[in-house]
Amino acid sequence: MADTREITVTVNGQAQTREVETRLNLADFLRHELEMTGTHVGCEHGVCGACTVLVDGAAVRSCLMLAVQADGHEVTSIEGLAAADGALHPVQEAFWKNHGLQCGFCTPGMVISVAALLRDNPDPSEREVREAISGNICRCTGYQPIVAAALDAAKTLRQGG
Amino acid sequence: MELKNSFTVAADVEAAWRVLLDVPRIAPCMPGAELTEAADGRHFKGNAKLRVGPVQLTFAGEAELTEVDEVSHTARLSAQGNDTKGRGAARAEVTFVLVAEDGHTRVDITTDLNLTGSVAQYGRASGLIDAIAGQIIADFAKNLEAQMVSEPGVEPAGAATEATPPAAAPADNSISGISLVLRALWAMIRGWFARNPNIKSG
Amino acid sequence: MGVRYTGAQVQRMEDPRLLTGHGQYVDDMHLHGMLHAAFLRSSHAHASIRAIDTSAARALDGVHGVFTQADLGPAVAAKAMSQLYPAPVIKQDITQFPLASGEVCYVGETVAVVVADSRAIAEDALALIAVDYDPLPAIIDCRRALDADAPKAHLSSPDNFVGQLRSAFGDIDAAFAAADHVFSAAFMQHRGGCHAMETRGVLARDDQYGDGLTVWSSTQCPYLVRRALANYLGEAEERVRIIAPDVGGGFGPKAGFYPEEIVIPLVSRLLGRPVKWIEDRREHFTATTTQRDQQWDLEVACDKDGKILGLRGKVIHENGAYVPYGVLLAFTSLVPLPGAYVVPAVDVSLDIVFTNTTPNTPVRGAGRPNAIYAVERMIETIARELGLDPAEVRRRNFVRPDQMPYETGALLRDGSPVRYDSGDYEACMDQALDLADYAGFKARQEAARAQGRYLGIGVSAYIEDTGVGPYEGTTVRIEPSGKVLVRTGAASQGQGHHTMISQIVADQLGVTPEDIIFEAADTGKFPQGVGTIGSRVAANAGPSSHDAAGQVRDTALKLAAETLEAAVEDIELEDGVARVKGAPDLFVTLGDLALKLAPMSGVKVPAGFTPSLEATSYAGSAGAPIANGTNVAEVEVDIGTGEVRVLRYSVAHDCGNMINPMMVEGQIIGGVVHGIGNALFERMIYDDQGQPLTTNYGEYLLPLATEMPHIDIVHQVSPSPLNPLGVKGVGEGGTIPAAPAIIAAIENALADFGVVIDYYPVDPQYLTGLIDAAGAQAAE
Amino acid sequence: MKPAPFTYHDPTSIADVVALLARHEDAKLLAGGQSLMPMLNMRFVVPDDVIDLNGVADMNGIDDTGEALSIGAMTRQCELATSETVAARAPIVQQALSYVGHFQTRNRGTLGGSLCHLDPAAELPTVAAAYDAVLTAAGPDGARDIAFADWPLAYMMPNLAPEEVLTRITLPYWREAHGAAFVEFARRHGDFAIIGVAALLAVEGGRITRAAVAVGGADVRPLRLAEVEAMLVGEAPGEAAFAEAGALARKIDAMSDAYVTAEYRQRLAGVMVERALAQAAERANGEG
Repeated sequence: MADTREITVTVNGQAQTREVETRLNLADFLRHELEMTGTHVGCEHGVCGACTVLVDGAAVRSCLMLAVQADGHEVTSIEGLAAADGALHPVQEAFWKNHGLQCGFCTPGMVISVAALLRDNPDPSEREVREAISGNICRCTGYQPIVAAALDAAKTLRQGG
Repeated sequence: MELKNSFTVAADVEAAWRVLLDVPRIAPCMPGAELTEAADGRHFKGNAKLRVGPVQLTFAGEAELTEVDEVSHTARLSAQGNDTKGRGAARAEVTFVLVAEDGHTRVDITTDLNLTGSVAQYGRASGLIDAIAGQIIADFAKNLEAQMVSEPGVEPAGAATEATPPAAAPADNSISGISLVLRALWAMIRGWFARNPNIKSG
Repeated sequence: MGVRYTGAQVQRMEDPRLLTGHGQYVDDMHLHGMLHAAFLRSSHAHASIRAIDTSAARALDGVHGVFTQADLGPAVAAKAMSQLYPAPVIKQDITQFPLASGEVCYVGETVAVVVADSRAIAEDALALIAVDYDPLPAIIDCRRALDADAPKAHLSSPDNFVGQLRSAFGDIDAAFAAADHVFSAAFMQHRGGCHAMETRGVLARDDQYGDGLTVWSSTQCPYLVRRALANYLGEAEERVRIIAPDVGGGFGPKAGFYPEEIVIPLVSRLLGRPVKWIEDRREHFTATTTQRDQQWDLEVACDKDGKILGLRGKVIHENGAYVPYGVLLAFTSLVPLPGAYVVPAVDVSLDIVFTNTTPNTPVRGAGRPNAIYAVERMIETIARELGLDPAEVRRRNFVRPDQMPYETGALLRDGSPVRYDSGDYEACMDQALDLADYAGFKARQEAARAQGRYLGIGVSAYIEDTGVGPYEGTTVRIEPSGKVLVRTGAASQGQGHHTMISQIVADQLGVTPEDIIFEAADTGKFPQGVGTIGSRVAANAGPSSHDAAGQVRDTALKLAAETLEAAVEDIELEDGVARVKGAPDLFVTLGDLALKLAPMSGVKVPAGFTPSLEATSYAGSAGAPIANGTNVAEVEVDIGTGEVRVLRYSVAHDCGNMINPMMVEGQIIGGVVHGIGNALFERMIYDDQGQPLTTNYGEYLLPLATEMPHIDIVHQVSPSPLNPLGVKGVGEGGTIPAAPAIIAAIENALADFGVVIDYYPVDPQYLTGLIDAAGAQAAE
Repeated sequence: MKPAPFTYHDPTSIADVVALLARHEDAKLLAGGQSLMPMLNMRFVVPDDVIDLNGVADMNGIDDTGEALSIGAMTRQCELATSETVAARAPIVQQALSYVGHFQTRNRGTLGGSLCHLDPAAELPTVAAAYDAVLTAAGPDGARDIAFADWPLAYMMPNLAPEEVLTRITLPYWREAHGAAFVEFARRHGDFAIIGVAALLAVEGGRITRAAVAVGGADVRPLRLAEVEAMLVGEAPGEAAFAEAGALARKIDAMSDAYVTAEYRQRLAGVMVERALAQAAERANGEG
């Protein structure tokens, strides 16, 4: 019989309880158990960064965590970044303004990583931004518009935007 | 990947040939190999372990003496097996040629070993897999020689065993003193005979 | 005419949805009763299959079916896939079976499929399938493929020769006879794979009593998939609906037709359940077509001033194990010759060969980067041998504006001549040189040399044939609500077609992009389509949406004139209404006009009008608009480690009028970074048994944010006369010139060592080898 | 690429871990998961049992014992990277960490996980080698200290018996005023190092009094260059000494793989040792 456990994970502020196979990774838990498909899976070996979510506020690869490891913890996924009324987070707004996305597949991981960066480092240099997103592969944009978006969002956030 | 090994024993070629054809007897010479079935003199079933870092492979399959030429004392053993957990397959053609040299017998072994499947598709470890496999074959030659030597009326002819595994020829290394191949050997022996060797975490 | 959207930096309509996690990619779709599939793939580069035992796999709890080719049903069991692009030049037109039938010819080829309750269980079952392979010799190195003793990629083949293409025009012998100098160069080009962040995926649902077969696929060409799948199944195209939902990047390889796009629909039909298959990243390395190697051997004839008289040579093109996609890739490797230059005589032949590796089809730029790399290498060779400034050699050879439209002598795939429609190549280069401060480089180079650092600068100029026909149609319809429905065949993988086409339609109808309902890439919603390849959408869907919206505009103006009893010339469309110029309160809404042409029972349609305020157009470009540009790369080479860092990258480009400059720049920056990946990082290697060794992203090096330079861009605009919008394509413009610019810069940095590069991607180990060899030579 | 099925255990004490290890023959320990999870997803590693260490008490924390840094095996790499204590007492650890993967992987990756996975190109084992770290393992017969020199047995095979778990890593301080540097050459930021070098130099009266040079990525294990260290002691820190050190380092034992030859690794070892020593020397006399 498959090894399963009942877990409760608070996702974007809402407690979600499911019984899951222990081999299920956190990305697939969000995408297929909760059908919150904003988090994307690009490589399943911890390099592309498309699956990046916040667990207890820390940006992590959700494909490298088992869902059972998130039991009793807080997860923030891309669906939880905008305000309740739908107003975009300053990082989302800046990505839109600076054409920081094209196909949108790396975007959830990219936006979460930039949001985590700016929370911990409100005034990063371009080099610090590029290092922070060096763990998020994008094949479409060539990164330059994303770096511009991150610096733009940093300015907005510093001005209390 | 092709490997060549040879050694000489003080025995007439017929005695050495008898040991060679006794596959159940020489199978244990291969580290990690285990014969489970010997249907007739020619067809055998068994498995062989290959450990590459944290990945423990067990190839289950069969071997066959596909060629036995009494006149030229040439024998060919073809073996192939699949990893029990589906990570790849191994295939080997081992050719033995016994040459009588003034009362002694030189045993030339040519091994053509190929790995396929996911375990063979990891570029960063490809150098290592060759070195480890090369070491296993060199080990097999040494153990085979020991078997032949223990045959009554046969002693070592004093010729050093030349093990010439291909990829990682022992690099000249005046600094750390231990060549890669020797260390791979030390690790292999320690690896095989420790109780269920296993990396504990990662 | 209202607010002008065409030409403005409009923020994209697609973004809010994608930024908040509400994209709809294939793997995001969950259908009731949906099962999951996993494929068993060949672990041998070449082998015959004696037997496949699926009994243990079928017995595993949670498995609903295990299929080999024979299990797919008698109608198709012996049926190989069809040739997508037939061409007489193909001498061995060998395509693969959806699931291998007796012989496998590359690692990754589909052998069997398991369908189960979950992907995890399906993968568990794969390990239980026993395949009795009989390994056969395999040919891996394309340069050895035509040797007499080379292993044959297929049991049935006499040799590995697929066919030969030749681009020959002008009097080549006269050119070489008259030459003051003949220089030669030989080099290998390795282009690398697709590696869109979204791997491929197929979801199929069959409803024989309802709307037939529906297939969601991460494809760039839904209509090509519909035609090929309907053809294979022997069904009417209308009963095979292909939908490309959000697609996470394509870059070429998602433009083909794959075995999984047959097998998944078939097993869904056989099991009576929706079935989803998502390619995982390791599969992507071998199951998705790619571009690997081309070996070029060229000679160039020139006069004493470096003016090119003729170009000749041979190319060996690796096609991989099968020929799924015709010879498109081989063809685009010759068409752009001779590049941006006047070359009176060309004679280059290209041999297409089989190897036991993943089939090769176009990756961003297709063969164009290869052809332009070849031409630019010969320019660099001339400059080096004659001691001329590389920019000067280009200046002396550029096609000049007064020669346009200029026919090079080469032919496009549809047989029409390659004709440079507009552009000032020399002025474009000068803009790039200014942007890069090319003049000031000598000083920068010497200052760095004083600190023991090696800087180098490299130039590359390119042309690109874009907008290949025949069409990409669009329907525009105004609804009674006043909203405008736009439907097109154009399939997007992130290029922003929704925004681009909405800008064009909004300007024609005096509405805002937000008023437009955009539907695309669904064969059930628009009758015919071609696909998104070769930077073609702007030059095809641009004109068709412009034309369709124009027809609707004309009808609306005529109807409004009648309604408002005014002359047609006095009516203007703005803010969603048709009004009499100068009499703002005399107007009728577009919605009301639409209602007049869509009445319910008992109401007449106005005379002279047909129902529904809509139009469909398949207008495109009258030929292939030729985009062009010049890139300048400045690099530093660390001669201790061999590392190359790109310090500065300048682009001057011309793709005619730009509908959305922000999105054009996005395509260029993304394209350049893809080109830098090809020049320095991306390499897929096989061992001599054909086992792929590069199967993860720790070893296949995609360009990351930290290694990329800031890319400065200046636009030149030479409107194309071939379509009313004056647009040309730009999707591949960034990728094409990157490798030649960077490699010229590396050679410039290492001029002291006399390094000549004959392979890319250039990695530090290869460079230190060249540096050490040059050093040793110098020491002798 | 989904893992094969396994039974998951989440013990809360080291004793529980040891008991589980004794009971389950084919088990893997899950620490940060940045190394094991990819191998599980790719089914390279197919254990019957996975023992999660994240809930185990007292395997975490950074203590300054006055003599050494004593670090719990489950301490996250990001915690080490931002710790004031580590910055003050062993800054080379933080330099090395800046090369380790990406901030998302360092948020989960642990010091113990990296030392047990023992990828030949990993940065932290190289630092541990330079420091002559002592690794403490817990097993059925209690704790066992292992000098780092004895830790790597072979390719990705640490000196841990099947029933043992690594619990603590101790980095003994250098008493003498010294400078330290970690440098690495990798193709991209965050990639596996082709060659990484950890160098510590104590300098007094214009002479090198103590040297430690460890090279990672060349061989299956980090290598202490004993001959280079011996040569450096007594020399004046400067280009001449470091050039000679580099030349010696080029004779290091190195392996080849599908991408990088032994010769290139040896050439790089020479270049990187020279650069690491120069940086360490600058820091030794307070310039760097």
